[in-house]
This record gives sequence, C-alpha cells and structure tokens, in this order.
Amino acid sequence: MQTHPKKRIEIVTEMPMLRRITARLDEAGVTGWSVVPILAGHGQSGDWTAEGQISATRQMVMLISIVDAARLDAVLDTVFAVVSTHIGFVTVSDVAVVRPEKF
Amino acid sequence: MQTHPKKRIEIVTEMPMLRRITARLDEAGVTGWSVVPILAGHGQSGDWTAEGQISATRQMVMLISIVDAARLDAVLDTVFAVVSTHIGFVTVSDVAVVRPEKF
Amino acid sequence: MQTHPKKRIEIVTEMPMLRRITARLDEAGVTGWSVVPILAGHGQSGDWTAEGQISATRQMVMLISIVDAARLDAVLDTVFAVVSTHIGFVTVSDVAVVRPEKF
Amino acid sequence: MIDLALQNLLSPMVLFFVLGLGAALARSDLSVPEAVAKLLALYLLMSIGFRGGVEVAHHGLTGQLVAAIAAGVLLSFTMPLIAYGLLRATSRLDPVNAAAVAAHYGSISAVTFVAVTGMLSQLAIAYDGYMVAVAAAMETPAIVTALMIARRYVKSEAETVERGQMMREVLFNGSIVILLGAFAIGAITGTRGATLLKPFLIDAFPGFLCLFLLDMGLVAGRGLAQGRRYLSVPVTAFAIVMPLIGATLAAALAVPIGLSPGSTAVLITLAASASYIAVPAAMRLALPQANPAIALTLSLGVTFPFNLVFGIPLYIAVAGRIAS
Amino acid sequence: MIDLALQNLLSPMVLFFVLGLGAALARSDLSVPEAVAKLLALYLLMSIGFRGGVEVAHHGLTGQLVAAIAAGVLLSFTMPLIAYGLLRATSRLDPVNAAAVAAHYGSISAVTFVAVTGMLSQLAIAYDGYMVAVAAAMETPAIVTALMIARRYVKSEAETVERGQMMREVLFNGSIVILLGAFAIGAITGTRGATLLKPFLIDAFPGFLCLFLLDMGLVAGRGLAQGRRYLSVPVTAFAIVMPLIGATLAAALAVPIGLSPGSTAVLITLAASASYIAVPAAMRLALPQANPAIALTLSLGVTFPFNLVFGIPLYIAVAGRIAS
Amino acid sequence: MIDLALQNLLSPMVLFFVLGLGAALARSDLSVPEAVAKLLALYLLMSIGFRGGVEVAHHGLTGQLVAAIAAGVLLSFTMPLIAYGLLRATSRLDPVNAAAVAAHYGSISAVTFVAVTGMLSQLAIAYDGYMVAVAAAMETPAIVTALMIARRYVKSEAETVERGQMMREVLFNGSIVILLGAFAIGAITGTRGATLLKPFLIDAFPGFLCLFLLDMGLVAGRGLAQGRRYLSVPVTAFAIVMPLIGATLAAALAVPIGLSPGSTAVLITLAASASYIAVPAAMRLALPQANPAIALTLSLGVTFPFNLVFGIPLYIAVAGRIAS
Ligand SMILES: Nc1ncnc2c1ncn2[C@@H]1O[C@H](COP(=O)(O)O)[C@@H](O)[C@H]1O
Ligand SMILES: Nc1ncnc2c1ncn2[C@@H]1O[C@H](COP(=O)(O)O)[C@@H](O)[C@H]1O
Ligand SMILES: Nc1ncnc2c1ncn2[C@@H]1O[C@H](COP(=O)(O)O)[C@@H](O)[C@H]1O
Ligand code: NA
Ligand code: NA
Ligand code: NA
Repeated sequence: MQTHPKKRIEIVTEMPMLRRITARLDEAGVTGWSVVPILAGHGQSGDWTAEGQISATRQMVMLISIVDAARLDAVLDTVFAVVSTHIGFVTVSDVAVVRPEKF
Repeated sequence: MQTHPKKRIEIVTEMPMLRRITARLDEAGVTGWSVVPILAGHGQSGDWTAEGQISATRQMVMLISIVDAARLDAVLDTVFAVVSTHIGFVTVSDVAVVRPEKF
Repeated sequence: MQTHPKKRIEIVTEMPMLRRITARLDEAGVTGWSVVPILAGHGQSGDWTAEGQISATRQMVMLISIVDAARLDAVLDTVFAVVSTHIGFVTVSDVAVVRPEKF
Repeated sequence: MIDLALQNLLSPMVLFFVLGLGAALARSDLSVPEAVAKLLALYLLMSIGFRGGVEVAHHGLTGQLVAAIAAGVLLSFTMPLIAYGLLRATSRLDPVNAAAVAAHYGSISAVTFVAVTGMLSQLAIAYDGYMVAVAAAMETPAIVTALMIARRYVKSEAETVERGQMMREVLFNGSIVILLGAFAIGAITGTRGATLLKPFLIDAFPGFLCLFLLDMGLVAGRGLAQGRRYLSVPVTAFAIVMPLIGATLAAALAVPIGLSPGSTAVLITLAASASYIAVPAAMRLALPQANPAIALTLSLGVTFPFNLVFGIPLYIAVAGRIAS
Repeated sequence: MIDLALQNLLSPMVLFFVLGLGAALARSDLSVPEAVAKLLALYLLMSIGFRGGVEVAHHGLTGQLVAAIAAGVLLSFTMPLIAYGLLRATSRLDPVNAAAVAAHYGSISAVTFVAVTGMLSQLAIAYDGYMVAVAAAMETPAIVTALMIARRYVKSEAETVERGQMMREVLFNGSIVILLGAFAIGAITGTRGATLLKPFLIDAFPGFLCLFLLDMGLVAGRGLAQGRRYLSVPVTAFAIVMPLIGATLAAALAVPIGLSPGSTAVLITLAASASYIAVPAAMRLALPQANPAIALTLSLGVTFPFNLVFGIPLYIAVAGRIAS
Repeated sequence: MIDLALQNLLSPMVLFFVLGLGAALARSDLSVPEAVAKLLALYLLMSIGFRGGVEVAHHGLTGQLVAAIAAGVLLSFTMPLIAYGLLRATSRLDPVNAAAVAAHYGSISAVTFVAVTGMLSQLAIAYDGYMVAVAAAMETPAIVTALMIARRYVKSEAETVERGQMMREVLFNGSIVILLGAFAIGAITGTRGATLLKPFLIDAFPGFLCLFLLDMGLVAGRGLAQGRRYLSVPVTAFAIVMPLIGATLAAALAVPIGLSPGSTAVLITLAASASYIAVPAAMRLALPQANPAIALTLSLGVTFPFNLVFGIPLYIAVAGRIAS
C-alpha cells in the first residue's frame, strides 16, 4: 500500500496549559490533534502520579499531532514559545500515512 | 544491545469500530496489539472530549501494533479497508526491537 | 527550528512490574519517563482488558522515556534484564527534540 | 399546568442541569470524569429497571403490557418515516444524514426515561413497572426503518459487512441489558429485594439523578458550543417539533389502550425523546457516512433540554387529562 | 438447606452476578469502568473492616481470636501442599504453574469474604468481628509455601531479586491495608463512629455489593470466554474439589475452637476461596514463568461462581449444624 | 478543649486520613482512582453548597453576610503580604517561589472547608449557610496580591499573555462553580429540595468524607515522600505558623462582626487554610517559573494535616470562647 511521509509531533505538557497549546495548534493550521493521558512520571521536577489527585496542577498529558513537513517549523515555533517556559517537552518523529491529504 | 527493525502501526479510530478492527488485525496474523485511550481531540469533524460521556460514539482510541515489515502490507490493506470509510487514520513508523521473534 | 536526535524507548510491561522497572531506569540515569495507560490488548498470552478489573495482574502499561543515544545501550541492558522474563516488550525509535540538554 | 411547569423548573434536577449547561457555556473547567458518568448512568438504569420489576412483582402483569409494547414498537417503526420526510422537506440535510437523525428520533432516550420517572416520583404519580419493558422494546425498530430508508442512497456498511452482528450489538447494548436485567431481578426478588436495596437503589436515586443531570448539562453545553454550526433554523425547529409529533401519536395510542396517567406520561415522553446512547453507536457502524455530530447536537443539545424543561411537565399534564 | 440454597440463588446478589456473567458471554458491551470497580472494592472492604471493628469494640476480643487466627494461618500454610499434590497427580500442569495455582487456593479471596458476609447479614446470622483479622492473616502464608515448592524447579525471581521487598508488598497490599485499617478505626470509634457512618457504610452495603457482583460477573464471563482453553476436565474439577477439601479442613478446625455458627461459616468460606487480588500480583513478581491466565480463570471463572451459588449456602448450612 | 482535641483525633475522619498517610509512607499500593477522587470532591462541595443554600432559605440572609464577605476578602488580599514577608525573612525561597507560596496561604482550601463543616456537624454546632459564599469570595483575591508582588521580579506570563483569561478561569474554576451553584439550588429549592436529596447529599456525607480523607492522606503521604527536600526547617515552620497568624487575624475580624461560634470557627479555619486546587492551577499559568512541588508539599503535606488534627479543634474551641 502506498504511503506518504509526514511528521508526528508529541508534546508532553502540564494539564493547565492544555487549552493554551491546542489554541496555538489550531492557529498554526494543524488539521488535528489528540490528547493521550499520562498516569505518572518522573523528571527534573521530581516524581508525580495522577492517582487520587483532585487538582490537575501536577498532571501531565501527551498531545499528538500528525502534520505535514512543510508546516512543521511554523507549528514548532508557536508551540515551543508556550512550552519553553513551562514543565514539559516536544519531540518530532517520522511517520508514513496512507491518506496524505488529511494532514 | 542488538536490535532488529520492525514496523509500528498506529490506528486512531472510533470506539464503536474497535472490535471490528481488532478482529481484522487478528485475521491478518499480527502477533499482538494494544489499545491506548484518547481523552480529547480535534479534527475535520470538529472537537470532542471523553469528559462526562456515557456514549462511546464520539470517542476515539489509539490501537498500536508492532509488526514485521513482511506483514505490513497485508495488515494495512485489511485495516485500511475498514478505517477508510470511518473517522480516523493510520500511521506507520520504524522501530527497533530486542526480541524479533515476538512480532 | 533546530532539532537534535534522541532515542525514544517504549516499554510495554505488566503493572506489577512498574516500580521495579522505573527504579532501573532511574539507576541507569535516564532524566525522565512517563507512564501511559493501556486499556486492552492481545498477545501470545491471550486477550485482556482493564474493564471492571480490581486486580492489576493482567494489566499492561506503556512506559515512555526519551534518552540520549549515548545512554541507550546501558538503559536497554538494565531494563531488558527485568522485562525479558516477564510479559511485555521494548521498542526503540528515533526522535528529534528542541532542547537536547534536557535528556 | 403552570404550577407543574414552575415546580419542574425549580426542581433540583432541572436546576442542576441548568448549572451544568451554564458552566459549560462559560467554559468553566467543571467536569465529571467519564468513569463517574458511566457509573451514574449504570446506577440510574439499574434503579429504574429494578423498581419496575418490583412493581410488577407486586401488581402482576396485565394484558395492557402487550398492547403497550405493541404501541411502542409501532411508534418506533413509523416515527423515522415522519422524521425523515420532515427533515427532507424543510432542511438541507442530505438523505444519509437525514436518515441517521430520523433513527435517533424514532428510537428512545434512556436518559429522558430516567428524567421522567424522577419527575413522576417527585409528584407521587404512579406508573406501571412494565413501562421498563416498553422502553427497551422501542429502542431498536427505528434503526431498522432508518437503514431501509438509507439503503436507497448508500450501500450501508451493515449490508456489505455483518448486518446480523450489528443488530445483535444493538439488542445487547449495555443500557438495555442492565435495564431489563435489573427489571427481571426486581420481578424475581420482589419486596424482599426491595427492602434490602432500598437505601442504595431507591432512597439515593434523586441525588444520583441530580449529579447525572449536572453532567448531562455539561455535556450538552459543550456539544452546543461545538455543534452550533449544525443548528440551522429548520434543523433546530425539527428538534422541537418532532418530539411534539411523537408525543401526539403516543397520546393517541395510549388512550385506547387505557393506560394509567403515569404510564401514559411515560409512553408520551419515550416517543418524544431522541436516542443518545444506542442509536448513535449503531449509526457509526451502519451509516459511517453520516456525521455523528449533527444528531448528537440535536438530541442532547436541543431536544433533551426542551423535554426536560418544558416537554415533560407538558406531557404529564396532558396525560393527566386524557388518561383514565 | 434446600430452602437456603434457593433463597441464595434468588438473592439479588447472585442474580446480579448471573446477569453480568450472561451479558459477558453474550458479548454485550455492558461494562463497569475500572475506576468504578476499584471504588466498589474499596468501599466493600472498608465497610466489612469497619463493621468488624465496631463489633469487636462492642463484644471485646475473646481468646478464640488467637485460636482462629492460628487455624487460619495453619490452613493457609498447608492447603497449597494439598492443592499442588492434587494438581500434579490429576492434571498436566507443569510444576511451576501448579505451584502458582496452589498459592491461589491456599490463600483467600477478599471478594468471596465480602459475599459471605453479605449473605450472613441477609440471613441475620451474626459472626465475630475479628474474622476480619483472620481473613487478613490467611492471605500470605500460602505464598510462602508455594514459593518453597516452586524453588525446586525454577530459580524464582524472588530469590535473585529482593524477596523481602516482595513480601512487604504482599503484606501492605491495598486490600489488606484498607481491611485492617477500617477494622482498627471501627474498633477505636465504636458505636459513635457506627452511628455517623451507618447510612453510607452499612445501609448502602447490599446495593454496592450488587453492583460489585454485576462487575465480577462481567469479568468472570470475559475470563471464561478467553480462558476456555485452560479448562481441561481435571483442572476444572480441581477448582471445585479443592474448595470442598479446604472447607472440610476448616470445619474440622472450627469445631474444637468453639467458633459460633456465623464465624464457622466465614472460616470455612475463607478456606474454600481462591485469591483473586493479592496472590496473582505476587505470583507475577515471584514466578513470572507461570501463566497468570490459568489461575485467574480458575479462581474467578470457576471457583468464585461455584462458591457464590452453591458453596456459601452449603457452608452456612453445615456450620449451622456443626457449630455450637 | 483537650476533650475536643481527643474527640477530633479519634474521629473516623481523622483516623481515615491517618490511615491513608500511613499507607502511603509504608509504600502500600492502596490507591483511590483519580476519577473516584474527583467524584468525592464533587460530591462534598455539592453537599456543602447545597446545605448552605437550604440553611439560607430557612433563616434568610442577614446583614452579617456582607460584613463576613468583606472580612474574608480583606483577609485574602492581605495575608499574602504577611506570608511573603515571613518567607523572605526566614527562609531561602527566592521571590517568585515565595510569592507563589504566599498566594496559596492567602487563599483558602475547599478541602479544609469540607473538613471543618464535617467536624462541626459531628459536634452539632451550627454555622451560617452563607459561609459558603464567604469561602468562594476568599479564593481569588490572594492571587491578585501575589501576582502584584511577583511582578517586581518576573515578567509574569499573565501580563504577556491574557491576564483576563486567567482571572476568568480562576473565577469559573470547577470547585467554585459547583459550590456556589449548589448553594443557589439549595436556596431556591429549600426544604422541598432538602427532603428529596437528604439520603444522598446529607446522610451519606460523613461516609463520603471518610473516603475522601483516606485519599487525601494517601496523596499527602506520597507528596511528603517526594517533597521532603523542600521541607527545610524555616519553610516547614512557616506552614504551621502562617495558619496561626491567619487564624488570629480572622478571629479579630469575626468578633466585631458578631458571627456565631460556628461561623467564627469556619472563618478562622478558612483563613488558616492553604489552597490546594484553585491557586496551584492559577500559579502554573501565571508564574510558571515557580516550582509547584514546594507549595503543594507545604499545603497538603504539612498545613492540611496540622489543621485537620490540631488546628480545627483549636479554632472551634477558641471560636466558642470569643464568639457571642
Ligand atoms: N526523558 C523523558 N522521557 C519521557 N517523559 C519525560 C521525560 N522527562 C520528563 N518527562 C515527563 O515530563 C514530566 C515533567 O518533566 P520535568 O519537567 O523534567 O520534571 C515528567 O514527570 C514526565 O512525566
Ligand atoms: N492530524 C491529526 N493528528 C492527531 N490526531 C488527529 C489528527 N487528525 C485527527 N485526529 C484525531 O482523530 C479524531 C477525528 O478526526 P477527524 O476525522 O479529522 O475529525 C480527532 O478528533 C483527533 O482525535
Ligand atoms: N505486537 C504487539 N503490538 C502491540 N502490543 C503488543 C504486541 N504484542 C503484545 N502486545 C501487548 O502486550 C500484551 C502482552 O503480550 P504477550 O506477552 O504477547 O501476551 C498484549 O496483551 C498487548 O497489550
Ligand atoms: Na422518540
Ligand atoms: Na483458600
Ligand atoms: Na488561608
């Protein structure tokens, strides 16, 4: 089956920042994104777990967005501007898709 | 540590389709798959969130399957036949594994 | 935006093993990890689903850790020693990050 | 009747729904976790089913049961035809989307069923326990009619693939299974079971219902915010007119059967309600070309609030007049 | 006794379990979210523990407590030997899998403990509050015995790695901590605490139990569907015979100790039950070579339904005859 | 007073908190799912808000309400200044982290509010229903003060980006919306609503509170284990001294207003409490440079246990003496 190269952006960020980042993604013209939960984690700011939490403060989520390579830099610029001052990080990897026009 | 190349298929699909797609994966001879939850998302058909939902209609999940490259096309063909008429998409990427015989 | 290559390790493992594996990751000097839930799956040991479960025995989770390539082998060695005798597997893939010093 | 409307408007249930709706529209981060929403739905269906069964154990099954089920099935089979005709005549929905919406309005809403029983208990109006079975019987026929309509326009998935499997999934969908299962358990265990489960399944019901309606308000509010674009005037009007048509038909059938005022109110409300759980899922399988956001926005965003706030007190008042 | 069996069979608890089992086997999508299942388990253990403590605050601890705990520990240490012997003699399970299954049957099932106390309350048969402590004491010894058996065949993980850590994890596993913790709180706060918490922790108990057994039915049904291949005749027979052996041994120990009928029924049921929470997790850590699906299919898919439907009424009837 | 302290220490609520704390420190795997924790918080705020509203419907609003709200707002505006001065004088926290912590201590903790009302009910001491509104009014002002302090040191995000949006998010945060919404519904539906919802919203309250405090104990224990490194002597001392300062100020304001003993105890407790939901989230948005673990460790790990075990009985005793 013929596939086409795209970029997969993965943003690990704090829950309270979610709305602000997705707003930026929408502005940057990505065609879609998905939010995957994270249960627990460890990093420079220590350990955390979602267990029993009623506050979203110390909770992280993973945003995934498949984008066209042509749009990658614009998306990274706008997202990174918000993420950089906060807890979290951004990774980019290569994927292949079947329906290139969707992204 | 010696690693071996395999393919990672990621299928983002509607919850009501899950059983049908996993049945196809099984038929196509994949050795395994895992279902990861999605909390919320945005795409051509608008925004959705799982929050407070009692109906699975507008809910997406992410199916992940590590497969051997030799089987990739067969898997994509059978899965894509189902996914294509529905909301969702399929991506493929390269991964390396330690125990190649498992996949 | 300038990006730098890193490795993304994904460990699918049994819930009861989680603490032991994260302890190993910490020892191996990874700077961080995140735990993503899995809802259901299929593999050589059959099907399982988290639905309605009160016991964590048949439940899998996905550990994700972004590491520097220089540390990859050490991490794989220590993690694989634990995972190999258990249900689960490890995959490695290439990613690019914006802030290389974080990993 | 104005009394009834006011009492309804100022009931804790309706007020909690309004609170949720307002919070969602104000973009508050108030939210009910998905697992909790599912617990609430499970509890409410279990409670209604069980109480219906206990009532049947007490009063026995009457011949009316068969007539009421037949009336319900007839309504469910025919209402999609009316709904489809109405939508095609007045709105710009294409045939497939119109058929999908018609299926929702022909079937019934378990959520609305819960609401009307809550309101009736509050007013101390009795209804027959077997109405639980009527509700369950009304869920599926509308799907069949809608698929028959759509077949003229698309090769529905349900034909190419396993139509039987889909129908089985609809028949055994979770909300029907728990409703009828709890009904059977109530009928078997009767007063003995009722005494045992009273504090949890009966006394706590209004509280659970308030929490559930808070959640439904939140979900409806979010749905409205996101589905605004589907709310053209004709389509929105449909979501209010169609329930009234369904209500009228149900009323016309209830009188000859001789249903009690409470049961008449329930049958009318069922006919006036639009599915929110069973049909949407079935449509995703059988008519994937239809946009699920349209029917869901109408069903939970327009028709449910309309029924909750205005419809149900109206139906109860009418039932009180026309029923024996 | 036939009366008791019938009353049990037609109790809402058993019927909700059967409903769940049936729904899972019919592949309905009825489901209880994982978070809700965990809430139900937490609530039930908290309620049982607390009530046990309140009872102890009221009647005081008797010397029997020590004897009952000793009996329980003895049973838990020895039953795995019998189970292992039986499995090796009759089935084709290899030594490691046989040892893992034996650990499950030597230990106890908190889920079954909850069920027997629910049944006893329904029958208004009192049991001693300290049986909570007996249950907790019976969880761990079987694990030790099973690991000793398995050591002859595999270098168990628990030796190469931290055996102490694993044992600590078993001792402090969530279900023991909440059971004993709530027991202590009940004992400390006594009647004062009981009055305060009655509506939630005591009155609502049967309702929570029904919901929980619905879920256990669903999980057991799914487990049976997927674990069929492990259910060879000898292995299935083991899952019914072993509980009866355990029950007999427990009965033989309960009489000389002079336990009341209720407490005797509880001790017998504990011995006849197979672990579903603590032991499976411990086995994953200590004997990862064992296939977890075998023991779980037997424990929740065969032994638990057997005990719930037939075993418990039998144990209660027997206890009523033999106990003073 | 020693009586009161002892009765508090041995109340089921405090004991369940201690159980959770102990379990977390012993690294037990006992845990409350996130969705359940959120249900418990939702329920408790709904219950408190609703009961406050019902009480207001019954006794009417007095002029004291305005004075009490004014006092609360004044406290919330000024306490961060004191907290900031204290932290900078005694500890090594940098200005931004000190400002963030100060915001937490100026604001109030809904969790502590729930605990003090639970304790008062248990002691049958009445407090005014409108204290719910006072609590809501005290949440936000401290954030404003803290941001003004921090502005001298960092260009806070809230300036560069949308400050208004953040303030709106704080005002409409879920816990305020449900608290005030349920308050309004209680006030509107009065006795009628209270009768309907009594079994769920009122009778079950102590049970839900115990489960919630078990969870808070677990979370606090985990937080302490992981946040140890932030607990220097001056910072830990601050987490105990600052509540006492807030309590003293609140007491000084409550007397001239003429609040009842119960309401005085609530106002004191609110002032003595440190935010755990609303302020932490706001700080992540407005002062991302601040380390969230510091304030959370202090607030839930030190100040909340201190208030729960020692503070609240002290505040109630003092209020009983000084209030009219
Ligand atoms: N290298 C990493 N790989 C995967 N997840 C990470 C990594 N570093 C940080 N995280 C996640 O991001 C959270 C915050 O990281 P940090 O800002 O380093 O404290 C952690 O608790 C993890 O959930
Ligand atoms: N480019 C994308 N990247 C990640 N997830 C996506 C993307 N597009 C769509 N999705 C997910 O798939 C769902 C349905 O997409 P759509 O069919 O475009 O409405 C969305 O709500 C997202 O959860
Ligand atoms: N090829 C695969 N791709 C994705 N997940 C897998 C794969 N194989 C196994 N898994 C996951 O790991 C679990 C245990 O696998 P197994 O040890 O093969 O039974 C499965 O139930 C899945 O959740
Ligand atoms: Na209808
Ligand atoms: Na046993
Ligand atoms: Na304060």
